[in-house]
Amino acid sequence: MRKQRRGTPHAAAKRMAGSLAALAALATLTGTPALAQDKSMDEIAKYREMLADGNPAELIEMRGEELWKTPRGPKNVSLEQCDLGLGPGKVEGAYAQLPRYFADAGKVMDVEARLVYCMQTQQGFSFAEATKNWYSKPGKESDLVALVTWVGAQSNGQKINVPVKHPKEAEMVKMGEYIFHRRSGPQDFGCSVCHGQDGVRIRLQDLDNLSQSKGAQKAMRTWPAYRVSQGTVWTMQRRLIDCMRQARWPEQKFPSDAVIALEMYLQNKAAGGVLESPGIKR
Amino acid sequence: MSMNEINARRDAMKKMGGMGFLGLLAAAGMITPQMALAAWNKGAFEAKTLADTLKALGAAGTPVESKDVVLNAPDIAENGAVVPVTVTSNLPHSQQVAILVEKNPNALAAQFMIPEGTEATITTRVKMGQTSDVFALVKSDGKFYIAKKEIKVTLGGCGG
Amino acid sequence: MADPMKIRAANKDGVTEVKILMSHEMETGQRKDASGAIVPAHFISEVTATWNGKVVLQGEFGPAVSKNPYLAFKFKGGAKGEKVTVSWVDNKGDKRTDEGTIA
Amino acid sequence: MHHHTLRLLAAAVALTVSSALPLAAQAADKAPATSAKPAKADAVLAAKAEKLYLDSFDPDQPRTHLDRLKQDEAMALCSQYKDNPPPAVRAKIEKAQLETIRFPVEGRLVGDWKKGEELASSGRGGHIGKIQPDAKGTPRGGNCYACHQLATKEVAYGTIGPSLHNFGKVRGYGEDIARYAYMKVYNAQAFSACTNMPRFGYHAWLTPEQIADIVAFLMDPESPVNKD
Repeated sequence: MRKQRRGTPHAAAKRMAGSLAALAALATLTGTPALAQDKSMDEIAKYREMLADGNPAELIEMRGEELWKTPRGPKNVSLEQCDLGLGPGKVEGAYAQLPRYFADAGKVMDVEARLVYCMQTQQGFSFAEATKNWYSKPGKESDLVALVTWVGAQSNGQKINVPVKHPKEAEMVKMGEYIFHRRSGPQDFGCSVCHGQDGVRIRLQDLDNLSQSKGAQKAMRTWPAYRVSQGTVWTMQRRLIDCMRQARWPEQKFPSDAVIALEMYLQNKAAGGVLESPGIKR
Repeated sequence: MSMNEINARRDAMKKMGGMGFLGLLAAAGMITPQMALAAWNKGAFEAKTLADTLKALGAAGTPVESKDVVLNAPDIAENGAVVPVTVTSNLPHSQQVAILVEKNPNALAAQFMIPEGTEATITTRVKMGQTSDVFALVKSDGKFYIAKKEIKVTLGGCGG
Repeated sequence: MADPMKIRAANKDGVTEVKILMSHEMETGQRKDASGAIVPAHFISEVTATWNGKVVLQGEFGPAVSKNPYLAFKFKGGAKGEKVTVSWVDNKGDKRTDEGTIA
Repeated sequence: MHHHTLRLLAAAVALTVSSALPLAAQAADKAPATSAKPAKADAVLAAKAEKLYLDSFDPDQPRTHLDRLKQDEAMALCSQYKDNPPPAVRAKIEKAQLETIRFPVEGRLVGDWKKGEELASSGRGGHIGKIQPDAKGTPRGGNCYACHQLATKEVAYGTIGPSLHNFGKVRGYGEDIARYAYMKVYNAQAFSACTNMPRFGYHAWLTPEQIADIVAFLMDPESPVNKD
């Protein structure tokens, strides 16, 4: 059961509440629904446990490895010399330290932005070509997602450790925090509405408090992830862009600096969380 | 023979003429010709109702509910596109295992032939269009036995 | 050609457990695309696993098996280093064979 | 009904829900604001972040879509104070929000609970963009179950908001409670500045009549909310 905080009601409200006959029925509110809720959550836990045994993301990871090693693009070279932050060609542990500042590009990039950059600068793809299939659709798997899945898996077991050394990295963390708390749209949403408190869920899905280290670690450890509801892998960009769609906001560009700022904020909060990548979830 | 060779050889054989898939396996020396006689049970997979499906599987009438058939699945699936199911039969000589979802457009999701030496425990994942009873059907010594479980399919996430 | 499978096989106390992930869309034939047209059914219909030339499992799938099918089972026998071969064919005649090494 | 009385009623109604957060305390559960007023450096960063944010949206979409990023005063203040404004700001927001509330033309605050149940169950409508928009003409739902327990037959309910099971049964089926429920759904920030709950009537996400249907789902003695 989640812990609940009781606020301090106004004294006047207390007096008035005492006079409400409805108080007599208080007892009926506790008990059975809570038990039913626990049972539902146990079964959801069982569902997730049974899924964990075979993660189709591994199929996409295999494809990603091949794409990384295969010469492609107008220059017909592989991505094996792409620098993901730890030096050219060093992939192991790179995802755990992204997003980060890249001096050659002069900006903070996440894994996707960096892969797009390498596809442009090393393989000779145009920006439009490198980004046109940035997410997977039914019947059409994205090459970029496959690459991210493989790169992510090369940090499996590593601690999230995003650098905040460069001033632009520190600034992106703060801008991410600003965006996290920004509310707008026809439902008054902001990231914080669903992800700013402990121990709550939407429908049957637990919502992590992403403004705190523990919640951010729990959330960020398991991406990229195979989403059974989508039948494919989602990256963090895809996850966040869909959160924005669910918030009824307009659509982001890809790659999106606002999303990268959010990732920077969240990865920073999640520092020390051990990656279990790729994950599998609803 | 490497897998690429097998795939290449199969492609080549396909060009040469329409041998069935199992025929190709037989030609590749993987299975004996007798085993290659089995074919996809169109009638069972395309049957609409549970009763018609059972009939097409040769299990007409009411199969006996048995405690020796165990259907392990969660009570609630967070998403109907992927519902994990494990069927275990503790009956002797279990030859055939099938998974049926009553409220799907076609009830039969999958069936398996269990050769001697293979345990009658199969795990796979099925789609469910809505909350439904799910059945595990087992053929043991020529007779059919069944186990049933309701699995709730819930709306997840933001619900949009 | 179809994408490769991922096959894991491990022997414990004389029993080999096999876990297979297949890369396949498993279209039901009921989904509509963006233009409203029905996407035709496309699914793996038969799966066969062999070890030492012996069939250890034979399965038939309908379109209600989930996308990127997962299949796990156990058979008696199998030794470290031996191969388990898995083949599938789908309703359009596409097919794939891969093997896994028993650990 | 006066604002003062409503506040008291809101707090009292909240008090009777022992298994849930008192409404007014929801916002206080969030990360506390670091300071009452942001420093100058913060304001500079906020302006920069705002620009980065707005520039990140695909400009190739209808103006009406991009307008959804505009903030009214309540949104701007809630963002600035991370949903935990100081008392004076809180009071200012609540006063202004109370004034936005409009009632159904026919004056009926308790509509059809069956329609209300449908609205409470549906999270569809209003999704825009190219990736996964709603089909044209998809009716907007209230999606109450995303955050609240209502009828117990629906197991997939959220807990961001308090349980509303037995809403009418516990609080009584009186006019005052119905009026409070209507106003709360119409504009929750009239009672609790910066609450998580959307302002369904204020944004015209739901019509006054639809809100009355939701009130019926909460308040009709025959509704499964009060029967099961």
